[in-house]
Amino acid sequence: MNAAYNAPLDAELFPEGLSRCSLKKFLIWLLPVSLVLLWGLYAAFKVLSTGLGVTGLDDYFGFGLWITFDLAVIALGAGAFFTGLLRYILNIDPLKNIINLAVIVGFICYSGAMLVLVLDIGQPLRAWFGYWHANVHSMLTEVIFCITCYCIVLVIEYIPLALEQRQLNRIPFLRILAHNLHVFMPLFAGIGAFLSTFHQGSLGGMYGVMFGRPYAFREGFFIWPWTFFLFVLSAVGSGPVFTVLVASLMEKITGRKLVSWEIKSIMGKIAGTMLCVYIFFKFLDTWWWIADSLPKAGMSFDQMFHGWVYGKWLMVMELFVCGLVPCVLLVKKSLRDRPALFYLAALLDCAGIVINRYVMTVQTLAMPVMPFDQWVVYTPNWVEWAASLLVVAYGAVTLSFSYRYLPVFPQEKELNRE
Amino acid sequence: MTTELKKFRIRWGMVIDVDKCTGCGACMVACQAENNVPPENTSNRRKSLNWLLVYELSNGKSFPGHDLAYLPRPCQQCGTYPCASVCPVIATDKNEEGGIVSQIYPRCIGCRYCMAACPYHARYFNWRDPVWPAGMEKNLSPDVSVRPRGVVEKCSFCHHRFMQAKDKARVEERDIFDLEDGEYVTACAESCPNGAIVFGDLNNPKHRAHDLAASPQAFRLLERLGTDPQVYYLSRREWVRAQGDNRLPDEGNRG
Amino acid sequence: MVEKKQRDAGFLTQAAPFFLGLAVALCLGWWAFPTLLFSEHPQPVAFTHKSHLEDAGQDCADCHFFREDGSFSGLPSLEQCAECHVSSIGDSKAEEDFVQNFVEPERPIPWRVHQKQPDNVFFSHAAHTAATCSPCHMEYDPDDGENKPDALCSQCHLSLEELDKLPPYKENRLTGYSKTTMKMQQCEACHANPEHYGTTNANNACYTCHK
Amino acid sequence: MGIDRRSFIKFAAGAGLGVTASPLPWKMIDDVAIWTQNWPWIPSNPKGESVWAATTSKYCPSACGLKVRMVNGQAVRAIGDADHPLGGGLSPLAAAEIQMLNSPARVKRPLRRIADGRLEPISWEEAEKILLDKLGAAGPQVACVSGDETGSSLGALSALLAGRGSNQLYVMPSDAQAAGRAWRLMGGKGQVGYDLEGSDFVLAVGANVLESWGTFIRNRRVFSSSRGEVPGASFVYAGPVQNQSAAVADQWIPLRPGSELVFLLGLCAVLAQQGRSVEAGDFLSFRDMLSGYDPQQVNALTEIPAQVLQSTAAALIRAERPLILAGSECGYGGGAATVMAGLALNLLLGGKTLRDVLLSGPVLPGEKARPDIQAGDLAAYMGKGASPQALLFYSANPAYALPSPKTVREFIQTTPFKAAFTSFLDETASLCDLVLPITFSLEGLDDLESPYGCAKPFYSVCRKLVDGPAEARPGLELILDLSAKLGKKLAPSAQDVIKAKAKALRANATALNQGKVFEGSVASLPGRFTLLPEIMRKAAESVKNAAPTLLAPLSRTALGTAQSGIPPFNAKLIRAGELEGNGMQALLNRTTAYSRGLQDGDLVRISAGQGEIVARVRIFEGIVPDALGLTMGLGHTALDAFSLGKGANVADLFTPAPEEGSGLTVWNRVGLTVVKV
Repeated sequence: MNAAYNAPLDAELFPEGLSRCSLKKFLIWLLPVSLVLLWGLYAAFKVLSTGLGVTGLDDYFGFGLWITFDLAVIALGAGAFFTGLLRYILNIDPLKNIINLAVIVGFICYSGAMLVLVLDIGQPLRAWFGYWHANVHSMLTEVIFCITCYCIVLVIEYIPLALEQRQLNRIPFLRILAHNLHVFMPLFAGIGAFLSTFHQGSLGGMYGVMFGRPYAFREGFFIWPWTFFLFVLSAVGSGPVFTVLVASLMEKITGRKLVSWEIKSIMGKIAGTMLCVYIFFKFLDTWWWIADSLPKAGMSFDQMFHGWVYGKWLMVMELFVCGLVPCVLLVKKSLRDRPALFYLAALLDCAGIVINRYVMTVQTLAMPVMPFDQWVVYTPNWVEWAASLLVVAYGAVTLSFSYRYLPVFPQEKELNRE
Repeated sequence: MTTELKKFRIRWGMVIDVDKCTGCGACMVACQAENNVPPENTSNRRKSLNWLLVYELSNGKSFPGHDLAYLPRPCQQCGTYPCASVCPVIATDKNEEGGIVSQIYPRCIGCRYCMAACPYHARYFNWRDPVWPAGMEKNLSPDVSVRPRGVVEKCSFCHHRFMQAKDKARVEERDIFDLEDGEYVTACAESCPNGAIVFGDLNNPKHRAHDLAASPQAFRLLERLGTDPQVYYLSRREWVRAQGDNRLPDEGNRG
Repeated sequence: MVEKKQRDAGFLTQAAPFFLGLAVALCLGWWAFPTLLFSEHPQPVAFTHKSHLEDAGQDCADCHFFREDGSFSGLPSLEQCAECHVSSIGDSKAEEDFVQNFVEPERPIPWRVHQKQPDNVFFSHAAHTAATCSPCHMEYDPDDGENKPDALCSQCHLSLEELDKLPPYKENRLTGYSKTTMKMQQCEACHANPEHYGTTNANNACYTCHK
Repeated sequence: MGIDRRSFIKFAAGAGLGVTASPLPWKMIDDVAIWTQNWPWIPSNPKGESVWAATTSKYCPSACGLKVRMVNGQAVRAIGDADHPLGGGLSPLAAAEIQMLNSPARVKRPLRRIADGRLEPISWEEAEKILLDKLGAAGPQVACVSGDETGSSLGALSALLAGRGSNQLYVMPSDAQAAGRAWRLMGGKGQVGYDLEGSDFVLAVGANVLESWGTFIRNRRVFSSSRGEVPGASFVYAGPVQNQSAAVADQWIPLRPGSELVFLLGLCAVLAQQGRSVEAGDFLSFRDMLSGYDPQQVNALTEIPAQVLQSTAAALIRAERPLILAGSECGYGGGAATVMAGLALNLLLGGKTLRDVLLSGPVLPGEKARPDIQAGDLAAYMGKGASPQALLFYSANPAYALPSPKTVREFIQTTPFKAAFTSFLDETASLCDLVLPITFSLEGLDDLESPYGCAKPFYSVCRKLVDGPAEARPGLELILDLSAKLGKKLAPSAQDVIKAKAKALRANATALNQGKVFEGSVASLPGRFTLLPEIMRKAAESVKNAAPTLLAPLSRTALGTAQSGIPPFNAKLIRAGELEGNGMQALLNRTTAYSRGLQDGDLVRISAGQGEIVARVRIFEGIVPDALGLTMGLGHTALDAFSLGKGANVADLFTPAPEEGSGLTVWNRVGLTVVKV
């Protein structure tokens, strides 16, 4: 391809046969994102240099926005492992058209979550104790192991895609490496699926085992409380549509078609099906919680809610509006095929999972367990928001570069024939 | 997943008589001084370290039927601990003879999972580096290490005093697991002029705490969650005992 | 043959930078780094155990003894030293310096303790006595004439009693730890040994050693 | 040979492998983690032998016994002393006493006010010169206020003033002062003492007996022993707020603020009606006076149910050795009449638990006895507004603690020369021209004799245990030195004063200097008393015209003394019911609040006399109707960050008025105007 006069300066780096916006436009887009990034880095610096006293966290809310954010992005990043599982292990071929994006989103979510965790723990320089002095009885140990391992798996999955960059791909060694990694991808997808299932589960298990916290505590199977399974199911019930939402957002921003409707619809169907399974068990779980677990702790259902901030509306939203409704919209083909309803369902689905992670984190801690204690309200401060937005901005940057320079969407050329 | 109950020959425990506590706070100050908990000038009560915290309880009635009580809350040193089982790095454990839940500051990574798991709010995080007003660090106690920012801490039943009492017994060639009543007491118990806090081995019939814990007026906080605390409370007031645990309206008072 | 040799030579030349890097890094990591990590400090007083034990006929326990409260007097206080050294009793320069720099201005001696443990460690000397260890470890028996009386102490401490000159104290520049002090792993050599549980009261619980 | 990219990469690869295969990264990872547990900016524990010394707290108003632990010459911990007659545990102040040695509010060197109004450090020589010059010039026109009632410094100050030809020595007002006046008027010789240990029924009227009244640590030890397996004495508290004493008392009798006197007279009336009498010349007129206080009349005056009065009286009669303690919640300003009525009630019940505690008396030339000094009325003196030429403050903070501090501040400011001998830079010191640092508890030789409330003569020498700030001087020593320099030698040294005291009390000075305390024997009560019913009657008259909303101050020992402010360690003891954020909380019960159109959380402006406080309404059901509870000890405008900017000073609302009959200035019935902001 000969360089056209009007081609952007960095056109040589673009994926083969695809056009991209001008470098100037690209940089203008990166500017606000970088500002958010810098703001987040400043917050991170504050936290690391002076301690967590600068955050809105306190002794009642040892977990707050950050943990909610972590759990949410990890759930939504589940699109990576689940799509990988379906694509490489179960050989659902059409998913190859979105698997790259799923991997990148997964990578961003997991690396971002780890970044936030580094800020969230009080002694980041001791983080390796999680391996060296591991307590095998702790759900968090399982989380630490699986998240770090899975993050490495995601890096390995991301590498071959990065190596497909046009200039890099010219180097024989890298080309061969990329190819070989591709061959092994099913193996990594399998490892990834295993690791991911476990830590999605143990993130839920983290809450379910807290028998001192009636809001979160659940009985379960063997060493795993029911929340273990619910978290896995809810993650696979929302991750795929989150990937679709990201793809659609990218389409909106770039003005180009990236993934065919058919693929989106398949992803929606998968998520919808899993969401149905999840919601079924979630209702069962909630019923058992109300009928058995809470009375055993001497507490009533009404005691679990307080005022507006911790009102029952959250539960209605989570279970019905953001649970049952997207189930119906995604499973029923006629509804799913109407883009407006599809996107609505996808958004509700993701929102429901975020609400779930939020109440499991914050409401669990806000609820007074000692009868003479009181409900307390948690408000995250700017440091927590900035650090969370840091991850969002980091994700935007990673996606922007990946899209601009890597062949992320196999269908792109075909869908944008001029 | 639940934690198994660990059994020890000695069970250090506290029996706190709520009917004797005037809420003066001497125990809280003594605790801070003994355990090198830094003073804090913050109006945010949820961010200040209180290994021992005195709660004010009300019977909820209007004047003149109103009654109030003060309830000091140290770490409950649960037999079935919600906290230590969740620690990813074994920075907290319940292992030594005596059954005190340990907290090891150089091991703690500050994830705060234990704080989330503890229903008593007995665990505190060092949100900032500890600071004493200039010169006051000279008055630090020699017995308890000063914690840096970023780690969780909690009441240790003044465990260092157990170490010291054992050393004294060793030098005197006595059995370190059969200390006399009062040979090892916590700073709070020692400071209370009202004698509201009695500390001793709950398993040792020679210790006062042993008998007091068996009193019909004794109760523990949130017993039905199954935490099996080593801290007992006493009150002859029915409403105070009722506030020790959650009960559904149809369960009566001692559900 | 020649070709192969050339190829070998070519390989060696080509790989030379790699091995150079490897060698430099290994030297750095195994020699320079461990040396640079520690700073060296002399003791503030040129104390000799030998002359105190042999010439003055003192006993270890004259300075290193248990207090009534069960704590261990690891180092004598200045007052104890001053019981004899209120003014110079010998003619050594070291003693003269000591009297001048510490006894007269009543300045406590800033000893550098080789076995210094961090604040978060509670070491009970009372628990680690011959009474605890000797029943099984005969070599720690102080009554056994064939063994040196400090056999138990030297399990952890440097043997200084025969030295005329104190070895320098090495401190980790980063952590502030003494180079010769024990780390938890060494404590666990005994504490994590299940054979110790029934016979001694040693156990490996966190609160056995931490404060 | 140039280094191309390729060989550099190879070199780097080799180096990477080599470093990984060396201890460097692994040791670093480990050492960095170890570094985090030994961060150099985190203070380290002291190491060394523990030395213990027994003493008596000069900081805690209860004068409790302390065992002080010292390591390397630094005090590290104070614990209670069960062998001490006034000890057996710690108050929240005694527990923080060690830390107060290094309080940020300490005065560490002499300070002088300069032209622009700031205080600047000067040397002791300069300070002494200024002080001697000014005192010399003032002649007899010098007055002094002391905040230490129990130390020999009080007598020494009186002797110093006597040398100048002045008798204007005042103590800060206190319950002790009111009781002293009452006891003297009724015929007592020394100081009234209360045999709590020997009592089987303790009725505390107004006196927050388990928190702040008298020797409260000892009171609490007695309370503790009464709750043993064998039930001991009953404790009943009568007062406006369900305070610390009420929380554990066997019974709380709600009383409207200021109606303590009428309640006591009502009890006296029931007893007198049952034929009880007192060996007193004016008993008959007392009995006649009581006829105006039968249960119905008391009920009409104070809304105390007649049945409560009857049953309380019955309980007192049933008891073998009842004891009535009358005092004020805030510890001062309660007046003499209430104490007199309390004493009269005790006498009607046989007075078996009352004691006459004899004091050591003057040992220095020109020294006045403590009761004589206590007879002075500081609030009245400062209220009159005729300033002396020179004013000295010794460990006293009237600018914070006296009623209507504004008047007090004006009084101080109009005095040409004022100097403070103080350990803390408090509100009063901040107004002075010269601030002289004196040692705090444990830092210098001091003593403590028979605090108010104790049952037997008590004396303790508070030894110097640790070094204070280099330039702080022991107060007693300083007074002696000053007097000598002004031309009147009182005693060669503080130790001589203590020896003289010990001799006067027939105590063993050597033992005292080793930390042992002295307890004297009990003197018999006077054979005949005077009841002075007229004083009580007049004082009780004022109950009739009470304001619609009355102030109920709440005492909280943890919040420090007026001089020290809130100890740093105690800042976190402040409860939500006392301060929310830094805003003052006003306790009202629901009925009271609703009848005034107020709701929980409303911001209100509370005013009385010249004073005004803004606070937030907090519904609290443990307070009588028509009363508003405010916590004392807050609202400092000096000292350190732990005291500054927190809430408001309740003393701002105190409106002093002379008590009818006794003439003592009181502020026990403060009417409030409450307006929603």
